Order: sequence, then structure tokens, then C-alpha cells
Amino acid sequence: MTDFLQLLISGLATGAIYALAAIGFTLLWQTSQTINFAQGEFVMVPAFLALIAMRWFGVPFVASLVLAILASMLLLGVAFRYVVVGPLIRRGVLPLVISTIALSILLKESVKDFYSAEAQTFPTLLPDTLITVAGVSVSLAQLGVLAVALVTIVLLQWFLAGTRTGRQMQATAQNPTVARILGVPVERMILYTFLINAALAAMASLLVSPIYLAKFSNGETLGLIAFVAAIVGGFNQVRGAIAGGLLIGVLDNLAAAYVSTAYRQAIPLILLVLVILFRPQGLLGRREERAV
Amino acid sequence: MLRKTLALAGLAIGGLWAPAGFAQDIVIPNIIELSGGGATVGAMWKNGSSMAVEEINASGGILGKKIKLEFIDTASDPGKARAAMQRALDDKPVAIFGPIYSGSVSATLKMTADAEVPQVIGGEAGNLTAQGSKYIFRTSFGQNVSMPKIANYLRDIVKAKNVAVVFVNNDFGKGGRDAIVKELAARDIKVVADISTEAGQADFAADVIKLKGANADAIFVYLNEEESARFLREARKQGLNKPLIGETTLLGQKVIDLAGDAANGVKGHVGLTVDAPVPAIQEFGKKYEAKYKTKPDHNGVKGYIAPYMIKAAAEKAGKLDGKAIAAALRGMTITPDKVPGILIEATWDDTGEIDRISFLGEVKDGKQVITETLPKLKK
Amino acid sequence: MTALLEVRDIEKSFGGVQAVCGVSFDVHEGEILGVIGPNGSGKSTLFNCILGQLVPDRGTVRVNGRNVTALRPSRLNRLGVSRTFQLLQVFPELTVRENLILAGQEHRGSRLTRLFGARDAGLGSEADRMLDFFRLRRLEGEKAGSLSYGQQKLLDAAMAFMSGSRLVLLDEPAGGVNLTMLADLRERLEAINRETGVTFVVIEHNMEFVMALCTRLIVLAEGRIIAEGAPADVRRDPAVIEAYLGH
Amino acid sequence: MSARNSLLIGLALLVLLALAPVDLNDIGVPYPGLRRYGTYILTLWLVTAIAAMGVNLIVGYAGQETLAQAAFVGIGAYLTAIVTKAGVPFGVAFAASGLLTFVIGIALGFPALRVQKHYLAFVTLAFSVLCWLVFRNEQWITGGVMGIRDIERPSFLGWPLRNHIRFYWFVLGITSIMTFVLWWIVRSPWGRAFTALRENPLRAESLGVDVRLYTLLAFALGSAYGGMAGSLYAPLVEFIDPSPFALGPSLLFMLMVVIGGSGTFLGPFVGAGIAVLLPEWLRAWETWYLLIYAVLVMVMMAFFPSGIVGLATRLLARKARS
Amino acid sequence: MAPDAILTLDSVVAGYGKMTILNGVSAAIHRGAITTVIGPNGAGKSTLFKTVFGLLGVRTGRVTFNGADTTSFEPRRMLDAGVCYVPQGRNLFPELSVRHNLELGGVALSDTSRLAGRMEEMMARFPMLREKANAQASTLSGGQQKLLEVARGLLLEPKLMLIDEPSIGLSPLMVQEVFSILKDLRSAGVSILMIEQNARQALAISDYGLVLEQGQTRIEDTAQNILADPRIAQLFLGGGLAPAA
Repeated sequence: MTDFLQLLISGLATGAIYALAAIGFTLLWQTSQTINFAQGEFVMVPAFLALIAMRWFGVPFVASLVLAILASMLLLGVAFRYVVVGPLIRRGVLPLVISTIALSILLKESVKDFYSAEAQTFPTLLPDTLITVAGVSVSLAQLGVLAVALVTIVLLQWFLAGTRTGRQMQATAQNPTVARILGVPVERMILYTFLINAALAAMASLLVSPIYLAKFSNGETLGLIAFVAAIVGGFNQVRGAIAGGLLIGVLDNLAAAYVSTAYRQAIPLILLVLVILFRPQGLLGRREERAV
Repeated sequence: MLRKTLALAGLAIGGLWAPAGFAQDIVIPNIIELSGGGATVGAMWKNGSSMAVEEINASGGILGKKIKLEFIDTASDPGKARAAMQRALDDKPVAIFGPIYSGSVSATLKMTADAEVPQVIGGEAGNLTAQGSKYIFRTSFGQNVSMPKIANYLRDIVKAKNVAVVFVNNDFGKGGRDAIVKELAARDIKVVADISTEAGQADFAADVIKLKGANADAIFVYLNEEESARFLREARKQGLNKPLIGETTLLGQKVIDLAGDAANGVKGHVGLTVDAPVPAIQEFGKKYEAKYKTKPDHNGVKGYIAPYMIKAAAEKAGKLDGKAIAAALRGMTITPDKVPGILIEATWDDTGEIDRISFLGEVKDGKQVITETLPKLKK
Repeated sequence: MTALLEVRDIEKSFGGVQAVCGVSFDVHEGEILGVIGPNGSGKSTLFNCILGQLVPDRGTVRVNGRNVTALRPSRLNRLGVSRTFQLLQVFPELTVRENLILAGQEHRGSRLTRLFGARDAGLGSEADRMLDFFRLRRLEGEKAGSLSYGQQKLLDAAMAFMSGSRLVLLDEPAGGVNLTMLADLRERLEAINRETGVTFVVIEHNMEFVMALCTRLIVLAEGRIIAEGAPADVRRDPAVIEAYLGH
Repeated sequence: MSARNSLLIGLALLVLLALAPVDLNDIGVPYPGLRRYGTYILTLWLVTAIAAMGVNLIVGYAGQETLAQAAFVGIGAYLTAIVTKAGVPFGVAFAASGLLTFVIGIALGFPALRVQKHYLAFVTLAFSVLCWLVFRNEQWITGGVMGIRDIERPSFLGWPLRNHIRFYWFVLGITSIMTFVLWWIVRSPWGRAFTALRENPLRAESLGVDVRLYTLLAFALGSAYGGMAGSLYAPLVEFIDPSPFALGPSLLFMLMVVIGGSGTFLGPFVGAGIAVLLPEWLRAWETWYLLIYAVLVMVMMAFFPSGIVGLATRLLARKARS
Repeated sequence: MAPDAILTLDSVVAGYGKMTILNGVSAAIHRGAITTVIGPNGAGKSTLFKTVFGLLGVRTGRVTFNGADTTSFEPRRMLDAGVCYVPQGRNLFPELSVRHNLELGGVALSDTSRLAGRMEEMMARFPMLREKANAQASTLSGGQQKLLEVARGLLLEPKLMLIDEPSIGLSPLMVQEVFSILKDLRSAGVSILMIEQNARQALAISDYGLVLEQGQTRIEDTAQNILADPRIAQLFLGGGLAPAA
């Protein structure tokens, strides 16, 4: 039981990171039919932006984090929207998929060639203090990750549902034509989703790097898992992505402990295939009704 | 249309000729992992060998000729390594450096044997030297040499009866795991858990839980540096209080940098380390760090000694000829007083296996401390 | 004489809204039957139920006495029922000629002879006939996507006849076609009906077109048949006028 | 282009390619022939092109998506390596590789096609990773991460193919046959049906085209091309391990076909050429070729989505007009 | 041109891709009145609305609203100019609440401080909206949804409302209610341009009628005159109307 709780908490902490990446993934899909194969790299890059600020320019740690988030929004939000997605948005899903695959290579190789091929330690805001309750030991950093990720998610949900801009974004995702008829600045709303995606990715990056180190290749598995989490949870639902991310984080740990470490990666994928076959809209998704 | 297509095709094929190197230089191709999973390893090797070559060239080169290194990326893929080897061998080099990944070595060692070109490898898998090639030479212990030492250590010093093994599932980790399991069995030590992990794995919570449940007397950890660091952090977090025993990749400075406090207390055998109580090695470490702004690991050392091996052997053979260099290197002992760049006296046997002193160490207060120096196997 | 197409008690609803409520009718060999009705009267749903695009909640569809309810469209087509679509449905990257051959090839030989046999699946002369008949000859080598809208409509119609179907369902053949092209299209359809006896069922909003083309009309309103008969009679039927103009 | 012209160009290219590794100085042509390495790269290019042709059939002609081609190449390569080492003749192994991947293609596509379009791609993605895990972990049969060494090159009608030029000719021969077969399929009514289901599956279905069956056929045939390419890959490299059959290389197959020109017949050859040869041409930039390649793909996608072949055709057509 | 026209179209040509739907429509829509557009399917009625509202580009011709040339206006500028558009079918955001759907009608409001007040007015006018304010929009009945759409359109106090087939899919009772709301709006000074299938019923509450066929205006007259015109049945049931020569 203790083991199980330990696995559950670890899984939730990792899963919260997956959820952050998966939420952005679904937001991009909803507003611009972009399947972003570079999502994992979007989570890898911001940590390096912070490292560059700290080590190359000597910016203090906290300021670097803020700078990294802002730079990510510029680079992975605005530039991604206009330079990569912009020219391709009308060409359908496949060209965008190809382009984002290329983008993932570009980001990965850039970090490797211009920064370093080696894993980097990343300072943390939270001390690495251990808390042990009923035999379950959790580090403060890990709890912090879970807390910050959950707060981010709650804030995002509040923003989407509780603010007028957020509801305009929802309207854009649910029916862009009617949104336009009502005067919603659809283009700007789409840009906002890109900015939010970049900000969420940056959050994930800054949370995960202190625990698991920053490395150029970190995005490979993360991107795949965000993708799987988004589909399993429900591609067209933010809450689906959250559930999918947490579920896969936990499942991965349970599979490694109770099934097989060698095949732990297989479990989410088998779940993916089952969902596709028996509940293609995802566990929490709704069927796509939009015509054309 | 027809003419154009043919002209285009001709152009494409024409691209396959690589420009020949400068005739007066000795070109040594480095076929190493510059991208893909082994990119870190390759970068270290590249820096190390470049540094050595600069030194050699500054002091007159080999037999009066300057050396030029050419770096060819294997993308950590044996198929690509093979292609790169093919290309390199077409130019009839006097020697080949690399690959570092054992799988890629495995895919290429037959080719250098056929071409009679010495191949200085970074690979540590045990079976590499057992395949009858007379042309491969190791820069570090093969697992067939290091694992018996670790097994002895577990039996004699840790006094373990049950051991859990956690390894990374790649050619390095799996080779080591296979070797240690065999050695442990030979010493009547039981393997009570055998845990495979992925390269690049971030979350070791489940693995540590399994280890806790295994109730072993000691845990043998055979992972790459970063994964070692992540593993140690998780192990400390969950309070895994069993002796953690490993090889070079568990005790290195890199692991200590990445893992912080969590690295304290790990112990093991170190084949090659920048922290060895040998002044030449520590000197090397400083030079390297000054030049590349990062600390070298054992791969940096491996890359560094490779050019010196060729220099010593070529000077012994008296000519720049691959076959002669290989013949000279077999059974040769290179000592630092004659060739300082070799760092530690080393001997190669007929199969290309290296023999030199090694160390037992542990991490104390964030520093690797060598507790014992193990002599060469053969005097 | 059994009917070529026999529709019995078709019902279909979407999310509680009944789109088609128990529609039955027969179509006889050689007829040109028009199905009309105001927007939302259930014409398209009925069509899709007949053609296997939708599975009806109730009712049966028979072709030549054979039950074909909910049969997949490709199977139905191979049983001799062709259709066109309301919106343009040609294959823009194929040439006009290839569009025609594609439309007939699955009716010729077996899958293996289609792989190893002739490129045109033995449909060359048939395609030639259609090209001439629909006056598309000079466009045969053009990509279908480069044709004008009206020409594509002609091609779309021509494709329905490549398989030698005895029953062709046309879904708004006149939509978006200009007047001259429209006359052309009607005249071609009448000629085919006259010469080969192919039976048509036509959904159409263009009343002028449908009144001139069809031999018999069925009027749908709110998912039911409210009138049936010759075009001239239907036009005078007060129930029909009311359905169109409201009460 | 007429069929005769295409065949003529094809034959001319074939002769040119066959002569590429041969020293022609003896017959008075100042051409030294490619060395071992050049020959090896050309062979690798041909093998890659076979697998890419399969992807092109699935993606370019039939309008589906596959993210598992490298896994199919892997299945072919492992099957061939394992059975030829057990003494089965290469010809049998080659045929079995094609057949097995064809059957797996059907088995994989059948359930996936019940659901939405992109879901076939998702299923292939999962399949790709699962295959890779099996290659890595089932050491008793695949050699695990250590791979399988010393895969013999076969003999052809008693003619040993150990020599690199002979093996190249052998692969060239097989590639020519497979190219011809694909060319035949694409020009046959099947090819027309594939195009139809790419452009408008609903309409195709109403014309009697069994969309599900043809989609499966395209997917299985394309996958079989992957399997057969793998069957040639194993004896070419004489060593296989799981790394070239991971998800990443599967994605690269997609990039390759799209950048070459998906849906064009020569696209896969150009794309494979770029993927295999570009690193050689960009050697001066060392490791940066991946950066350059990535940027190239993104620029191509944005401005020339029809790929290099599409672009070339357009330029040639414009030139012919002016 | 009528001096009291709020909207005028002058030989407007528009369409999709290769299809031309509007073949030079000219019309003048009266201020402060209800005008119904009728015509057989495919005549271009909905296209006319989309073109006026700026969702579809005008190829040639001119659109004038309230004296200003709005030919090249985007939807947002049309809203600002005082036009709202209620398209055919269901146009709510199903996962948002009724209140938030209503509020989205005020996106284009220049003075956001007025939003709350306007919403209050709408809820006072349509008490159903207040009752169901927190329900998901997808739970409303068809008629309620249409009411919400109309209310949403009115949030901006438009001068002209374009409303496309409001009665479709509604029960007869609900149709009556929608029509009576439109009449109320007219009394409040809002001009209304409506497309309606149920031509007789719509013309009965309208002041003017506009008959389209083949993308051109065939008749522009008072609703009464059109109702009495024998050519109307002919228009719907074949025979067509010759373009005025």
C-alpha cells in the first residue's frame, strides 16, 4: 500500500507535467487544427532559455525564469504561429505535421549545437527537503511541481471559463464562424492559444528540469506522451488532456512497478490503441460535431 | 527531358566523391556518436582527441607528419557507422578512431580487420575483443575485465549474498548486465532483481520501489551518467539505504555534479577517472576544462589517449602503415615517462584488450575519493 | 410488374427530430421521378437512406425485388444503382477521361484483372461514347479540377452512366449551373432516358428544371409525402402551394 | 509523359546507375568508378527508396498516413536476418518478409479504418513504438540491443554477392523490378482507385470503389515494400540492431517522401537521395546537416508543398511554355 | 433609390470559388421596416446576407449601409456600423452557459461598462434567459436557442438585423413568438431584413418583400402586393420569373 501511494504521488507529479504539455496540445488542435509534433521540444527549450540568461548573461535566477517564459511565448508562441503555422494553416493537417516534425529536429539540434549536448543541472526554487508521511517520502520539490502545475491548470480553467477573453477563446474553438459574426477577434484568439501553449510548456519545462535535469533530448519521450495523453483524454477537451496526462503519469509508474520495466512504455500505447478502437473521442471528449 | 534527367543523375552520383585530404597530413577519421543518443559521449571524445592532436602537432607530429582528425557522425546508429567506416576505409587511413557505442563497434570491426587498419575504440562490451579481430584496440576496460573486478568487490568487500541489478537497456548497459550476472553466478551471489531502464528515462520512482522490495544486500547500478544522477536522487528521496555499487558511470564527477548530495556514499570500481590520484590525469582534467569550459569524463580521457596510442605505435613501427602500427600495438606497453599523453601505463594484449591500473572509489562529501588502487592484471 | 426501386416505410430521426416519417413509394422502369419539397422537408435524408449513406431507423429499400437496406454504397453501386451528389464531386487531380473510367472500372472483371488487365479496364469505347454524348470530348485530357463548374456538373452526371446502371439518383443536378448549361444538361438526361431506358430519381430545387424533366413528382413536406402525380397537377395542388409558401 | 518515354528514361537511368561503380578507363572513358563507400551509399539509397516508395503509395497516392514504415523495415530485416542465419535461402526470406509485413499491414489497418482518418496514423505510431520495444527486449530472438551480427550476403543463382559491386547490382535489379511493379500498379485501375480514395472517398464509394478494401490494400502493399526493403537492408549492413527501426526514423520516412514530392513517382527516390546523400554533401558542416535538413523541410512545406519533384515539374513546364 | 433606405445594394456580384451566386443584385431596404427576402432555394438569399455582412467578398458592385459605403467591410466593422446577423441553424456555443453566450454578443461593444446593463435589459425582456442563465446552451430547446440568438444580436443595439430562416425547425407556437418579437423590434426602431421559407406567414408580418431568383432581384414591392401576386406560386413551383426586360 505504501508502495502504491508512493507510486501514485510520483506518477501524479510527472503526470501533472504531461498534463501541462497535453493541454497546450489540445488547445492548438481546437483553434487551428495543429498537431504539434514538436510539443516535447517546446517543453525542453525554455529551460535552456533560462540557462542562457543565467550563464551567458548573468541574469539572476528568478529573473531568468521570467525571461524564459517571456522568450518562450515570443519564440514558441508568436514566431511559431506566424512563421511555421501561418503559411501552412490552410494546407491541411499533414503538411503541418511534417513541418512540426522538422521543427522538433531543428529545436533539438539547435540546443545541442549551440548550447551543449550534455545534461545540465537546473536550480530549483524549492528546497530538496524530504517529507515522509506514513512511509511515503515526497520531496518538497516534487510536491511543488504538483502544486504549481495544478494551480496553473486551475488558473487556466478559470481564465478560459471565468474571463471574457477566455470565453471568447472558447467560442473561437467551438465555432469560429459564429465567433467572427459576433465580432470576436478570431485571429487574436488563435494567437492567444499559441501564447498559452508556449507559457504552459515553459512552466512544465521550468518545473521538470530541476528534478530531471535539462537535456536537448528530453523532448522525445515527453512529446510522445503528451500526444498520447491528449488523445486518450479527449482531443477536443482541456479537461480530457488533464485527465489523460495524470492517468498516463500514474499508469507509467504502476506499469513499471507491477508489469515490466522493459515494457513500461508499451502500456500507454496499448491504452491509446484501445481508446482509438472503442472510444475514439477520448475518455472525456465529446464527438466532433462540427461539419466540414 | 531525357538529357536533363540523366545530367541530374550524374550530378547526384558525382556528389559521392569526397574531397581528398591534404596529402602531407595524416588524416585519422573519428567515426563517433555526434548526434542521436550518444551525442554527449561523442562530444567528449571529440574534444579529447582534438586536444591530443593539437599537442602532438605542436611538438612535431608523428614521424614528422602532422595529424588531421576528421569527424564523422554515426548518429548513434550502427548502419550509419558502417557507412561512415566504408567511406573512411576507402581513403586507406593509417588508423580509425571510434566508434564509442559497442553496437556500432560490433557492426564495423570486421571491416577494419579486412582492411588491416587499426581501430581504436571506445566500446566496452565484453564480446568485442572475442571476435577474432586483430585490429581493434580498447581505450578502456572491456566489461569482461571490469565486471570480474566488481564481482570480487561485491563478494570480498561488500560481502553481499543477494544483489539487485539495475541497468540501462542499451548496448553498454545490457552488455554490462549480462557480464555481471555471469560473474555473480560464478561467485554464488544471487541476483534478486534485474531491472531494465530506458536511456533518457526521467522518473525512477517505480524502479527504486522495486529495488526496495527486492531486499538485496547491495545494488549494482549500471546506467549512463545522467540516468545515474536521476536514479540517485530518487533513491535518496525514497530512502533506499542499501550499498549502491557501480562502475565509472556511477562515480564520475559528472554524476556528482548532477546528483548533488544524493551521490554521497556510492562506491565502486573505476576503470578510468579524471579524479584518479595520478597527477597526469588531474593535469589533463584541468587543461580540458580550461579549453572546453566543461569537465571531462572517461570518454574525454579515452578520446585523448587514442592519438597517443597511434603515435607511440607508429614510432615503434617506424612507419606510417596501418598493418605495421597494429602489429606494433599488439603486446605493447606504453608508459607515461616516454609518452606523457598516455597518462597511465597501459598494455595491450593480442586481442586488443587494455590492461592498466584501476581504482576503487567512493563519493564522499560531493567528491570522488579513490580508496584503493588495483594493480594491473599482468605484470 | 415489380417496381425497379421499392421504398417502404422509411423512418429516420436525428436527436429526437424526425426527418423522414414513414415514406413509401415505387419507381418503375424508365421513369424520371422527381422528389421535391421545401427546405428541411427530408429529401436529402431520404436519399441518403435509400443509398446506404445513412441507416434508416425503420423501413426497407428494394432494388429489383432485392432487399438492399443499409447496404454499403459501393455494394449498392455494383448492384446497378448510381448517384450524383449535391455538391460537386469529381476527382480534380484525375483527367476527365480517367474520371469516367474510374466510374465504371469496379463493374468490370475481377479485382485481379483490374490489376493485370488493360489500363482502361476495357472501358475506352464506353468513355468515348460518354465524352461525345456529354460533349466533353475536347476536354478529355484536362484535369477535372480545371473545368468550369458547369462542365464539372456534366462530367459528374456522365460518371453516373459509366457503370451501365439501370437506376440513377441525381441529387440537385441543376444547382449552381447557369441557364445555357442547364438546358444542355436536361436535354442530355432526357436523351439518355429515351435512348437507353435508364430510370431516374431526381431531387431538385429548380422547379422549372424539374417540371420539365420529370414524368412524375413526389412532394415531401415535414418528412411525409403530401402529394404525388404529374408535374402539372402537382403544381396546382393547394397542399403543395401551402407547403412552399406557408399558411 | 508517355509510357514509352518513361520506360526509356527509366532504362537509361538504370544503365547509368549500373555503371556507376565500374571503372570505365579500360574502355576509354575517363571515369574511375565509385569506390566501396560510394557503392555502399548508393545501395543504401536504393534500399531506402524502396521503403519510401511504399510510404509514397500510402501517403501520396492513397492519401493515408503511416508513422510505422521503419518498424516494417525492421520486421523485414529481423525476419531475414534470423531465418537466413538458420539456413533458409535468402529468396524465401525476402518473399516471407514481404508477405509477413503485408499481412501485418492488413491486421493493423483493419480495425483502425473503422474510425476517423487520422487514427490510422495514431495506431501506426503506437505500433511503431511497440515493435521497437519488442526488438529491444526479446533478446532470445532479436539479439536485443546487441543486435544480430554477421548476416551473410546471399548468392544469386550460385553467384556469391559478397563483393560490394555485385551486391549493389543485385539490389539495383530488385529495386528496378519493384519500381516497375509499383509503376504498373499506379497506372492500373488500382492506382486510379487509390487516387480516388485520396481525393474523395465518399464519391469513390458511391462509384462502387470499395474504399475500405483499397485503403487496406494500399496500406498493406506500402508496408510490404517496407518489409522487403528491410530484407535487403539486413545483408547490406550485415548487422542489425533496433535503433534504425525506432519511431524517429519512421517520421523521417514521412519527411523524405514529402520533401521529394508525395504522389509523384520519382518523389521517393529524390527524397531518399536527400536523406541518405545530404549528410554526405553537407559533410563540411559536420553535425549541422540536421539543422539544415530541418530548415529545408520547413521551407519546402511552406512554399513548395508539392516537394522537389513537384517543383521541378512546374519549373520545367513553365520553361517549356515560354 | 428610396430616400429612406437603410441598406442598398447596387449590382452586387458574389459567390464561392468557381460558382457565382449573386449575379448583380440591386435592392433598397427600408428603414424601420421588416423586409422579407423570398425565393426558391439556390436563389442566393443566404449568400446575400453573408455578402452584406462581409463574410463573403463582393466581387463587383456596391453595398451602402446608413449612407456609408460598406462594400469592403469585415464583420467586425459591420457590427460597429450597426448591423447584426443571426445566421440559419444553430449558432450557439454549446458548452458555454446561456449567460456567457449572451455576453458574447457584446464583444463588439465599444463601451464595455454598458455590457452588464445591456445584458440586464435583455434578461428583462426575455425572462427565459434569466431563468436558464446558468444552464449550458445545448440544453435549451430549439425555440429558446433562437431567442437567445436574437437577444445576443440585440445586445449591440443594432440599427439593422439580418435574420436567416428564424422559423426553421420551430414549433408553430414558437414561430409566432419569434415573429412577434421581430414586430416588437420594428416598433423599437430596428430595421429587419429576414429570409423566410414560410413565405406567406413572413410576408404577413412584413412591410416589404424582396423576391430573388437566380441571384437577381425579380420583385421589390410591399409585402401585401407580393402576397397577392399570382406569380409567386409560379416562382416556387416552376416557370420562373423572366428578368424584367
